[in-house]
Amino acid sequence: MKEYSDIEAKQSGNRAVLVIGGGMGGIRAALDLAESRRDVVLIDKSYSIGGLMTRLDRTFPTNNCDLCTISPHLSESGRQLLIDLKPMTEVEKVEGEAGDFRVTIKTKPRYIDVEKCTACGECVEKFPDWVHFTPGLDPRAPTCMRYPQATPYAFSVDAEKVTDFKALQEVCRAGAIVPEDRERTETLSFASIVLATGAELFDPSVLDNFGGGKYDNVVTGLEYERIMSASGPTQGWLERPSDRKRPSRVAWIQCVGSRGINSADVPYCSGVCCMYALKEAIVTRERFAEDIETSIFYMDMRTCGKDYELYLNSAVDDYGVRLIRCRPHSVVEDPETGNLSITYATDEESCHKIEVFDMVVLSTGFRVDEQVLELAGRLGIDLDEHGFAQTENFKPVATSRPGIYACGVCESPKDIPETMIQASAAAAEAGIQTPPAPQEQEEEFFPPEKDISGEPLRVGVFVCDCGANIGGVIEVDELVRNTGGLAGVELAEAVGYGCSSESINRMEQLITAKGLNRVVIGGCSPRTHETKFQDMMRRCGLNKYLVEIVNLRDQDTWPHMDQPEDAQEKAFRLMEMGISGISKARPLTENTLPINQNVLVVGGGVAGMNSALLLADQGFRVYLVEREKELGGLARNIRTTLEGEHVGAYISDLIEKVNSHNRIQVMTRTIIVDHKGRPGRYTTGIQTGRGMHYMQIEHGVAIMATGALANRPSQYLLGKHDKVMTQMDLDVKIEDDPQSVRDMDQVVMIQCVGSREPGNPNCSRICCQSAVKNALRLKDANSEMQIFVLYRDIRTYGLYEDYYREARRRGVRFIRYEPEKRPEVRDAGEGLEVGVYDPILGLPLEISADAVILSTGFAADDETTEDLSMMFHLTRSDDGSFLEDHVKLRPSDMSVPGFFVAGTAHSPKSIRESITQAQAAAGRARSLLARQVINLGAAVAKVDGAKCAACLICVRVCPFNVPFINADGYSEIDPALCHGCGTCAAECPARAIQLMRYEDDQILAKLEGLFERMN
Amino acid sequence: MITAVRKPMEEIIACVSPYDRILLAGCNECVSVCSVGGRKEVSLLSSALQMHFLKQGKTLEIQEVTLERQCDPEYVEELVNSVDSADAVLSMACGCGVQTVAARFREKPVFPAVNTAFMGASERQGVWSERCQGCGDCVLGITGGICPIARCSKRLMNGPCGGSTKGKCEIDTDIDCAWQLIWDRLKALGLENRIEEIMEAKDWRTSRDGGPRKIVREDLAS
Amino acid sequence: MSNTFEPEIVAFCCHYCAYTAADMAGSKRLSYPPNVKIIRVPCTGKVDAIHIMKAFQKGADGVYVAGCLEGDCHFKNGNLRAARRVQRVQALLDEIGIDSRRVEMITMSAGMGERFAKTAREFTEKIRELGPGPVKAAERDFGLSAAG
Amino acid sequence: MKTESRLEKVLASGALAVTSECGPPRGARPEKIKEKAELLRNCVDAINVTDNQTAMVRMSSWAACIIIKQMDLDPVFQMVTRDRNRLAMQADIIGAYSHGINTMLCISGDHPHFGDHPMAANVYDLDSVQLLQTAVKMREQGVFQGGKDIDNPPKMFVGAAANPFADPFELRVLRLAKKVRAGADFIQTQCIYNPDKFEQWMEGVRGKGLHEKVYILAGITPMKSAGMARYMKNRVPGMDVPDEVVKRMESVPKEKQPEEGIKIAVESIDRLKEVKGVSGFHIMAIEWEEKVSEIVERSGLMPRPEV
Repeated sequence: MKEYSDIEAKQSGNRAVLVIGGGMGGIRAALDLAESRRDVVLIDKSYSIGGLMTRLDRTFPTNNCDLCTISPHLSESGRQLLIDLKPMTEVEKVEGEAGDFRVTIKTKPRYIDVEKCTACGECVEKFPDWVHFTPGLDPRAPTCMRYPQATPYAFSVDAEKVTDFKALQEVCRAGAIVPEDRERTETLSFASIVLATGAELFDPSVLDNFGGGKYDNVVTGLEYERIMSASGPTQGWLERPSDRKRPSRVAWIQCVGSRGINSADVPYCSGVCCMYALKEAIVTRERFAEDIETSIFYMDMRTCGKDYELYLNSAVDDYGVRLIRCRPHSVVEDPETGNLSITYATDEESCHKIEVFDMVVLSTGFRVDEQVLELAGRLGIDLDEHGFAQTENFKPVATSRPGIYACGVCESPKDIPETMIQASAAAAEAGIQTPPAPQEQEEEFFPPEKDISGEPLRVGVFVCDCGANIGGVIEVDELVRNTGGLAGVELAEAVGYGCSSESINRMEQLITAKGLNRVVIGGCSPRTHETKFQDMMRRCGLNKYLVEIVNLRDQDTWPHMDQPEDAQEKAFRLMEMGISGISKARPLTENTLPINQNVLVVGGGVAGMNSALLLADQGFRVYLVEREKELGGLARNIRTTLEGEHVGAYISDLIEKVNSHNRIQVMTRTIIVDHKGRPGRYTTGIQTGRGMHYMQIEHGVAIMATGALANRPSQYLLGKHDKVMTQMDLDVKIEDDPQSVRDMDQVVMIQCVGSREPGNPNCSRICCQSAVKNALRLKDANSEMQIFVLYRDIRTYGLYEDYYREARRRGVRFIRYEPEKRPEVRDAGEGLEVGVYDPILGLPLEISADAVILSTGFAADDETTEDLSMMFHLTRSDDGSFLEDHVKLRPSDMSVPGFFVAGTAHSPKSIRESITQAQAAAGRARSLLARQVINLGAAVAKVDGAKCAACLICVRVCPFNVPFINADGYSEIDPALCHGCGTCAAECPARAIQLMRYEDDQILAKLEGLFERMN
Repeated sequence: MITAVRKPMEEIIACVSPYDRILLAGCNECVSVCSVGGRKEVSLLSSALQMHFLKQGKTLEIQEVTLERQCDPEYVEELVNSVDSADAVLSMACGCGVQTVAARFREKPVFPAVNTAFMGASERQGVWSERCQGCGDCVLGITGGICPIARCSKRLMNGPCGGSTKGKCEIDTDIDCAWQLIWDRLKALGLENRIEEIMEAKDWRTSRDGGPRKIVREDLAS
Repeated sequence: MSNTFEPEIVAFCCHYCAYTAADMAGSKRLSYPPNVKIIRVPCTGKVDAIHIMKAFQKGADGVYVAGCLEGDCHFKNGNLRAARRVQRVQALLDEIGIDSRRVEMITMSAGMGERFAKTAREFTEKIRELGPGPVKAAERDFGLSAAG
Repeated sequence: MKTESRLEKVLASGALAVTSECGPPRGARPEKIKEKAELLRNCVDAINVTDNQTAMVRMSSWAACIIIKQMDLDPVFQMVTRDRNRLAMQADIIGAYSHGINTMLCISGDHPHFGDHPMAANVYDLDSVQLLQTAVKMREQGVFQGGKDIDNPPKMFVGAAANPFADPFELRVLRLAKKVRAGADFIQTQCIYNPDKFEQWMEGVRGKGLHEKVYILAGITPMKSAGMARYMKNRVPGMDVPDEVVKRMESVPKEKQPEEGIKIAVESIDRLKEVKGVSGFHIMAIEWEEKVSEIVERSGLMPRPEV
């Protein structure tokens, strides 16, 4: 593409990007960069990557088990050839500048050869103190792996403790112990650096009042996760540490170590604790026992993420989680019973109350890791007063040093989706300085495929125990024995954690050694791990469709865990099914199509423009369509951010850049009228300009950045009294008419107007910050001004908490109200009268106000998203915003391949957050475009012309109008267009159509296998 | 195309019950197209019969064969080998096919598994309707391409009877009044006056009334 | 065969909804009878009437087809076609004297783990009441085994 | 005069003709047909005898005609093309004529679907128009439809039916024209409850001058009850019963409804008398023959002219 030329100028030949930190953020960033064909070096100071999330049990709001959702990503990062993974490695120093950094990294000795170590555990068996041990609660020696699917899969030795290396070497049959292993230092050059070092969790033992680290049954949120986790110390059985009994009353205490309540606390809000406490409470009741009492002691419920408010409501309404708004004073243990009594006082009655619980969970938040502070010094980047990487609102992932980007919790406290978005954004930015690597063919990754036609059937059967998940319920060995005897089975083996690198290597060896030509894996769901095992096949030179995953875990040992015998029987039957099914499988070739390299961006607001610029800067042609007559969107009505940056200037500069960009075609006054095509090759019809001229845009990806509406509910006299206005109105007034503002003596702000209520149940996220922002600006204008903020929960999440504290310090009065007792705003001629009930004073207040400011927040642009989702077949959330593909791991991707979402079209966001997601969406789009071709899979319908009666039934029933009767007079199905639903195959009266991978004989073979012994 | 519908299982079961080994013959022509006698239906019927008899305590052997066309002796010849190992033939072809098979294998009982219905056209997926009665003297040229013989319940040749209501036939509101269709079509063609010409009493000799019909093409026949 | 009758049930589940719902049921540890064995298909639109018939012929006592909720089919209308096919099989079964309640069409969304477990329980119970299917009945009554 | 038909004479005299009908019994009960016919003596000029009406098996039309003829009354021999092929029909025409039956009506007849032998083959070797042609041809040219000479050809006064209300309406006049062209001498229409639509049809008829080529007898059927009105409206194809008529029947108590039905019949006769081109009335009092004389009386059509 010649358009590259002018970019390459500012790009050094250096392609590599350094990613520091192997947590979710780091992995996401590394994957994005690798997918967009940038070389990546991923380092982590720990001995295996995965970070915090791998220690969680399930994640809100989907309550999925994360090991299952994340491990494919981890193994993916292992697979990506462009990623060089370096555990136990840290940065020494960084020289040079953006585009040409020279980074010295130091890798600690592991004393174990990762390639050789089979994690048999013998070493720890013998010398527990010498070998690394999992921190926290996990008593499962032997393993130093934080979680079962650890990457890489190996131990590490604590050399200081080792007194006799010989002895250690003797126990290791694999000969993996390397006493002479030494620390290695190397200097590599990088174009850019992504910092994703995350943070530590607060250790509550420094607090004396809650008994953290003192009482057995007081645990941190993370420890509680481990207790519930299937891979945890109790294999997912909920028991309290003191007596291994199932607790019947569990309490959570929020903000432990955060929001500056205690001396040892950090001032900021950790942003995740409210949701994880709710999740833990819900899962406790959902999975363990309805009758376990769950109570949460909190100050403000900060459920301000996408659909989080619904999650809060269902916790209370559906799961009966009890919420107590207060600051608990102390936790005291009864030494006899190990029970714990919590002393607390609520706003309503000031007298102290005492309640007894079996178990107390301390919701501890994030702490900046001391080592990261040093690292920041070595990187030469500024940190804020809390020790988080300093960034700007309009450059949300750029640190103070050009070419170094930050994402995840090391930038500020945030949850997984936020981290994933920021990671993709950082990757997107970091990738700009580096041209993509030349396109390798997948064949280069894998050996050529063997021709197995004519070979006798040699099926290999491998059964995972998935830790306790399978092995804890059924006798894996017995299953292996029984399946070993089945027809066509060459060998059967138990492989522990089948998805672990070690087991995979073992299987690969066996496949090659025994010349297996079909493989059946008894493990977890093919939905999560199929790709992984298909890659395994390909590495063995076998077609990826010659492996069958039998879903022993999700569909046998999990649901039937309490009927082990039946589960055993069923497992065998399922294996028989899989074996006879795969026996009929044929090697299949996949269809690929080149991806159109153009980009369609829908919506010309902050998000849309940022995505457009980022992609255009990298040589892609971008079509930016905007419904309005000018660019800018909602942000045009915003003057400043909470931190005080000037939004107006930013927007006009952005618009200028976009309009003058030679690769962006801006089309205002434009609507989308039709859409067709397949992933990678879309054609979208638009009508543009005054004349509504029709034209068609060919594009490979699309970014939905259609924004949201500024909510203006007709409540509290809004629109009826000129002294009642929204925060947005006020923001403008302060800027444009300062005098009138200065003259105000008393101002009342009302929060959650039109949000968190029926019709718009979600939290608008930004209102609390805007209220605080404007309150402070009013104080600047007139320090004497009396400001009352009537709120339900103050949700100044993360670092915004500072401004909340500041506002309180400067005398802004925050008065809470319950939705049942809403404030009243009455017309008092010139001014207004506001009535509200103060729960602390316990009496109604009357406030006369010169102005009433309503925090009205956002409303989803239901009409627009509905039209577009119809046209593009996209999914939406109930509130009418666009729905992402995976709320945790793919927050900017949409369900239709090649479609991405950014900004408030996804959920309420600050400008900063919109920009971040815009960059993320652009980055994800770039990754997809970098693939050049899109894989359409192999499960397509094929017609046997000899059998076809040309009856047209397939032509008529195909939901996508693909089949046609060709010149030779029989039906033909273009594999590039076939979606692979198989409807035609099922309807064909001549049985002339087969859906590859699901051929009739394969399905019948499965049935035969299933009923083997009956026939 | 020739359309057909499967006979009630009861009837089919009655036919085959005396036998232990059945040759089930489908046809890949018309009956496949109208989803009644192709490979798919053959396997379905086979499976259904076997299960039925299994319930009766009898294992019924069924060979499934689907011929390209059962109304051509050459194709029927393909049954030669399989037919010996069967006590009877169950054909899912139209009457023509069944008879061709019966004619070829005189010593074997042959049963129809479908009722041959009519010469029809498919209106849409799964819907077929009668279009032609093979009267042997086509009047479509006069009646604007709609046949009153096949499509008027009374085969009226000179316009609609008094029962035509809102374009539908008096015997069933699902049936279009052929004469309404003809009238609309003639109007569209600007040939209204056609309707006034009396169509004389029809000579039915060319149709079935003239006795079984036969076509002999001297130029082709051997 | 043991005198206590344990039904054999085949469930054809579409990849996008029912199969995922089954996984969901598993991950939530929702228990349902192990009698249900799942065969994964891309879409219930792929489930051929003959597959259902063969399942019975091979020894199933009950079969159900589980797809996406109406209007949610990943392939537009595969689930609706499947539903009609199931009806046809039901009619055919009735004709040959096999209780048509032995086959059923069920719909659910990917998130409905509870529904998957519930329907699995209910269906199994129903079949348990209906007793052995054609093959097992023949085995019991005549010592015959299935053909085809 | 083309024929000996009394009906033809009355019509030729310019007087408004009146015909009625009676359905033969469903069994060998000659007395039944006699009773019915007797009720019509002196109040009508001719009595239609239906032919397996509504596709139900009854005493054959021509046999019943003979009985009526023997009572010295004038039957109109109805013949449907549904049940017989052209041989049988021509044979019956000759047979009937040999018994002095000189007036006939050619119709296609209801489809067997409606009757008690839905499984019967429906012949329709000829349609009504072609039967008309055949009967006229036998009279005028003295030959059979097949072309061979007839030894003393039957001279039938040949009528046909017309339904002004069936669809497509625009075809209804053309259809009449066709029957006229085929040689119809008189027309008996479907019973009329919607005079406006009938007059609209008559306009078309006059427009083509058909009223001068053929005698048109307007069909009248008195309704016994609101139930019958509803039935006719909803169930009988090609029947046009406006809502107000049904309402009117419903508006009166059950026991008064028969009287109301008669009133309506009389009123419509009075109105249709004034319509140019109407040459008489065909009163079809289904299983209610006893009321015909009253209707004729009250419509001032008595006494019937002597011809």
